[in-house]
Amino acid sequence: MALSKTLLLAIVLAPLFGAVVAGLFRNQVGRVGAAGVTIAGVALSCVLSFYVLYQLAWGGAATFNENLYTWFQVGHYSAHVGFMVDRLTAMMMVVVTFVSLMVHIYTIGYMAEDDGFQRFFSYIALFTFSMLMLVMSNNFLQLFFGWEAVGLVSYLLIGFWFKRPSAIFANLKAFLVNRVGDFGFILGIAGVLLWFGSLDYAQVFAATTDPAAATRTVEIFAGHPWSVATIVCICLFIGAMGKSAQVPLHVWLPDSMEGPTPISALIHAATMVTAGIFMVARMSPLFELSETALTFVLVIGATTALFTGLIGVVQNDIKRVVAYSTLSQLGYMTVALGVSAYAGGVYHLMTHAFFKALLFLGAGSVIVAMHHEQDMRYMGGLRKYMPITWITMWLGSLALAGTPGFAGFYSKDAIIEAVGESHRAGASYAYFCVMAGVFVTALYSFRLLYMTFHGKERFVVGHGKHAAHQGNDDEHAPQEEVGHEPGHLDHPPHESPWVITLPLVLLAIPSVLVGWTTIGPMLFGDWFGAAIRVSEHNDVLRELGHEFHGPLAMLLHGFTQAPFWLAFAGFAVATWIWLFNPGIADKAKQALRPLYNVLANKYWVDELYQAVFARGGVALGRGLWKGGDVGVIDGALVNGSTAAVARFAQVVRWLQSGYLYHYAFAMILGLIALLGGVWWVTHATL
Amino acid sequence: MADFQLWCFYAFAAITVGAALAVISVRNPVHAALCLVLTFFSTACTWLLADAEFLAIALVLVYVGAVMVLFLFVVMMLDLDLDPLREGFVRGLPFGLVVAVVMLLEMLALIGVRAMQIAPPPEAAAAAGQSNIEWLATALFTEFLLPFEVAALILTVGIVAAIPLTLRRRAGVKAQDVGRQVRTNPRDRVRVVKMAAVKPAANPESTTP
Amino acid sequence: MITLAHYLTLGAILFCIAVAGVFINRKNVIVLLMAIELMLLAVNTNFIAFSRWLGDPSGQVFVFFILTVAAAEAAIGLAILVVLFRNRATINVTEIDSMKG
Amino acid sequence: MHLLSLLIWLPILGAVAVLAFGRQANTARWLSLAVALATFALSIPLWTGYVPAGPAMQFVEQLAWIPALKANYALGVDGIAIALIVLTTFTSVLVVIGSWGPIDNRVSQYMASMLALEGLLVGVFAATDALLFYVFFEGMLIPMFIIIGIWGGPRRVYATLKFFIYTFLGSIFMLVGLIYLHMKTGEFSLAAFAHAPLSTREQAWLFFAFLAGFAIKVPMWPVHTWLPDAHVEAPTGGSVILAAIMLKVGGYGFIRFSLPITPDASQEYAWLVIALSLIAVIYIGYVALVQEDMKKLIAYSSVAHMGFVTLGIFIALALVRVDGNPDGARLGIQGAMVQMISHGFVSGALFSCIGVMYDRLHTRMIKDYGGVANSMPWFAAFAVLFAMANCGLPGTSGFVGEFMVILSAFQTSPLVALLAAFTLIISAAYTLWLVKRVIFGEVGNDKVAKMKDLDAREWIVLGAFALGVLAVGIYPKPLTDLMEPAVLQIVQQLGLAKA
Repeated sequence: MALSKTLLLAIVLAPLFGAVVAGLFRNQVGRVGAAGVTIAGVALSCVLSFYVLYQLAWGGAATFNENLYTWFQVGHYSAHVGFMVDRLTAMMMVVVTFVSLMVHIYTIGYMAEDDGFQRFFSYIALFTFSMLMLVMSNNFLQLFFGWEAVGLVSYLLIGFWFKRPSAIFANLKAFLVNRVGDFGFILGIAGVLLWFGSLDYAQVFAATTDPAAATRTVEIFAGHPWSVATIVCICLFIGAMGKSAQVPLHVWLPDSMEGPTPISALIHAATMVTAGIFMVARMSPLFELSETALTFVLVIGATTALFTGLIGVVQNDIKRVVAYSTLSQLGYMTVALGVSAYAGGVYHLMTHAFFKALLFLGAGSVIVAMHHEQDMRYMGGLRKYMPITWITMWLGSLALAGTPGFAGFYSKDAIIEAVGESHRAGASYAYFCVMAGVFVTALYSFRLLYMTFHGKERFVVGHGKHAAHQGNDDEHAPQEEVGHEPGHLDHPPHESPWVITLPLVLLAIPSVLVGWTTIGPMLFGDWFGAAIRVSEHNDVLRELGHEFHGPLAMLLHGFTQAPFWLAFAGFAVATWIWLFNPGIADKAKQALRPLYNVLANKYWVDELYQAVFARGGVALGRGLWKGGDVGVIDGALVNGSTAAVARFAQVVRWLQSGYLYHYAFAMILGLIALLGGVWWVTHATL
Repeated sequence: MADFQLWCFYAFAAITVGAALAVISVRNPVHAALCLVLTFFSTACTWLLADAEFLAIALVLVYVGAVMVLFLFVVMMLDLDLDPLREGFVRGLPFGLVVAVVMLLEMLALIGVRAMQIAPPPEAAAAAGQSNIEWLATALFTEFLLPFEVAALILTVGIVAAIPLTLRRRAGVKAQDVGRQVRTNPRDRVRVVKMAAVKPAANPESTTP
Repeated sequence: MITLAHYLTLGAILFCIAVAGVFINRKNVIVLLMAIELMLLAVNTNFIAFSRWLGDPSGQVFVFFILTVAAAEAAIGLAILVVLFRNRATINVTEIDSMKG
Repeated sequence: MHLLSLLIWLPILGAVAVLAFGRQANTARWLSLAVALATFALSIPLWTGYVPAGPAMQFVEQLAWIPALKANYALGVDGIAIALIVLTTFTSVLVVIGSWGPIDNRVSQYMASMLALEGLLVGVFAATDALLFYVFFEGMLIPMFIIIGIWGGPRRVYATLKFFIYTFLGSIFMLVGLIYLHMKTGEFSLAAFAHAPLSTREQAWLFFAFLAGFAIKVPMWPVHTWLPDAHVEAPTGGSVILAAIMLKVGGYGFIRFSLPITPDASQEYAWLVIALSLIAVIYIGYVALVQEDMKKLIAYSSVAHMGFVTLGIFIALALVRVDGNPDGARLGIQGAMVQMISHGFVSGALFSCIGVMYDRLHTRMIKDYGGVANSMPWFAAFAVLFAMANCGLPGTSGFVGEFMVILSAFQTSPLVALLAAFTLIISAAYTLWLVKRVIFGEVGNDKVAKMKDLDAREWIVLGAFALGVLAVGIYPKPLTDLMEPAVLQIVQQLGLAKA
């Protein structure tokens, strides 16, 4: 059965409708109305997305590709708005709408006491709309629209609590760093137009089969022909680096944790940040044309995977640990893209979306229980207060660490194997990074679990000093109360309400099971069909597919492989240090002080950017303004010419004595001169 | 006959020049104005010799009759202190003479006095069988009609402009203004005020001494 | 026989006398105005002479206009003079320099 | 039907009527609103009645004006002019509404100046006779001079003089060029100018004469310094008209004069204009970043955005003549035009926003604000929307023009496109930094806390701008289709060498 345009429009527009109602009529619909209308919209989208997936996978529906309307048409250049839905898109739609629905439900509980309740629902529904526009696009223009729109919503949501200076700093930073990526992205799009004369996926991908396409060159600086394929792909990937927070454009993601936790789960873990991965997978026909660009992707991804993970080990803020783990996992996905294992990247994207959303929402649950205390040093022993959160977090962490059988195991192992198979330049570096990354992942994951749920309670309950403060808590409930000392709780922590735990449970299920059930068709089968195109000699996944004998065999095989033992080592070290010998951590910190400083300061990248780009930009601007505009142009040229005229006038004004007879003299002298001149001329010529 | 005209011309020209010199050199402005009258008059005579009868008469009538009388009137009306006005007369004299002489020489050189010893052609008006006035009027009222009208306009504007320039209203002049007297209205003079009737309050404290 | 040169010379002499008058009477506005009238007279004489010698009425028409404008100028000039004297109690040109730049 | 004449003279006569009958402030306001609305309503048939397949110039009117010079009162519009005329009449209505409360002295004179300005601006866009164009071009300086000079801020005298002399200086050169062309052709019709054979040397002189006139108007770097001063001193309505429409006259002039009359010289010196445009985008972007006065910041951002207009227009020459890619050139010119229309909406809206804040606190300094979103949530929503449009976010009009120009530039020179694309970063930096400091954050001071949210009139103004911004951003095709025949004709003309 074919997919209809109406159906797809309904999927996209239902969340938008919810967003508009909740946003513009927030006072009319109230809290319940806003939550209801957006959840209904997203739920409808979700159900329909599952239906679309079902139709494409089992119902035999063909790929949908149709334009809705023409955006502009100038000569043979045109841009449209339209949908292309194949299995890759359908998978993304399901992930996006499902996680979004979970987050919507979770938000009812998490934001219950916040003033901006309706605004928040409006934003996340708007985000769902934007993300769907991004993944369902059939052309580069709409891709860019969705790309920037999710950036906008991310900006608004990071700065949701706009009174916090740190939040509005973080959202500005996030938007600007993303803009650096978009800068490359828009050039990449312009390059695609130069290369193929079209912005339409179908036409562009059809044209890539032309052998001339790969060898075309362009001269950016006269006399130096560069490969168009490489330039375009690197430009596009710069866009992905911004959105998917790859080194060196990763700096915004940890700061984005200033936003409320639900959006950290939805936007900064599960969906938006994976848009870059999705985009590169979508553009696989282009990337396959440039070995150089893929190497670039590989090296960037590998660097991100290892080095951001390392930072996670020394973080104390529970959300930041998860954020760095997200960075690291995004690096894994990018590595997969870099070795042409696009399906592997996308597959990890999907499993990661489930377990990372779970981890974030779990972290959020902990934060709610701790009255918005995020520092793990003041937690510990929470397992007996909040068992559901504890168990689901464990499941999520096991999946993250790649424990055989869990979803993360299948996707991550496949990536590592694929890197091992690849012969691309930089593959050995990448292989080292991803292997080391496995150890690091396990280390910070279990560190988080132990510090939060196990060990001694490091908080104090029943602090009387602020008891009176409870009454007007509503005004700024989610923020840290002024004067609240860390680690002091007014009430003992307790398990969160069902609207919070239900999404945790619902997300835990796919975190455990989704790998087992889907690895066969998605990774080694022909699930993605024509959506992902890999050249014959690059196809590492097909190589792996020869050795793949079902998920169970892979599971058993996994126990004999290095990644498992590395992960186990990480688990063991974490257990030893943070569960049994909490003092060792501090001793290690003392012993490895320089290393610790490097990690705790995040390699000083933030400071560098702050100094060079932020302060440097302001200084440059001030110099150009005061020196160029005010000094040279206005001072010397504009006002300078006025001053020159004035000075000249000062000199000649004495001629205007005001005495009539002076003027008369002047006239007569002029007359004499004139007569003399005429006389001289007539007699000289005669 | 021709020589008689020439001698007449010399005589009128001499009087003209002499009177003109007197205009610029006499102490008293009244005398200067009278000398100017003489200059105009004798110049009019030379114009007659050039067969410009109408303009000669017009010069006498308009200038001598109207403009110069105006000059005299103004000069006499203003109570002038003449001494400061004569200052610098002697100082300016040499320079003025030099300038005037240089200019005269230049002009004469340009005129080419010797080269222009041309006898007058037969008079155009007589040749056309017209009087000088007809001859002039034909040109004035056909070819130069628009400038003529403009000239009339200029004169009108001149008259109108001269009046407000010199008009002034003195403060404190005691004179009847009949128009104002007629326009008066009793309502402007007497104001009838309506007031609420107020009973004197029976104030025991004020009544007690 | 009167020639063109006679008239032109007379005009030139009159004009130069007027110029000299402007120079030596630089303080007395009334005499200055008279000198200007003299200049106009010199110019008129030239016009009439040329009109006669060229047989063209335009010269005389011009004289007519000059007389008109000169009359107007005299009227306005004297009016200004009267106002000036009334306001400053002097017609001394050296004391009138409000147009100084 | 003399629709164009009506559009020009109705506001001007309306201005006279407002002066005559507007002794009461409210009478003046309602009368001006009626005139502005009527003019806007009359401009709609221009768009609907335009026949894309028809002749280049439509709604033509012609009357002998100065027969001795063969100068005619000749009017006519193509798609480009229609778009700008509708923008003018639309913005004028909003300016009248927006000035309702803030202007409270000499209301009738203010409104009359605005209406007169509207009529003259329509005249500039509708004139097909160079002398008539010039008269309107200069004439519109007068009402603007009055508006800034009377209702302006403390340094208004300096600002008006600078504004006037700067623009006047440029247009004098243009006048000389026009007179030269008149001597060549014997008439003043633009069509005749376009077909006049001109040597390369003549074209070069004329090109620079036009450049002087229009570059100052746009304004391009380095002759832009009048704009920030004029904006800072102008009242809100004046700033809106200045940014939204008057700057467009410069871009329009390049398209109407420089390209058709001096194509060879334009090609020869396109590098110069492109370089200046790129400097405008980057240099001015940095300058905007450090401004302390909100109006100055937006004024500098206007200069940067107008850089895209000149870039789009002049990149077309290389595309047509060197690369033989006329479609790319059309994309560039379309991009420039859409950018002009969009900038009309966005800058008008941003200046209106600043006006809304200024009416409450009587300061434009960034440091006097902070956390406005707390007391004015609806205003904050609008402000963020317009700020995003200013950064060129897709879905808003600001994106369309920049996108098209970057696409077009990349077709001939990726390096130019690369430098132009810097705007993505810089414009976001200065705009959002402004938003951060003014809109977001803790309430800056007690005065901010007491600010009242938008009233009905401000709602109408900002809402109308928002509709324009979103409509062009989401569905620009009607706009580009309207202008397409005119752009096509210009590009075809560019293909033919004149010398």
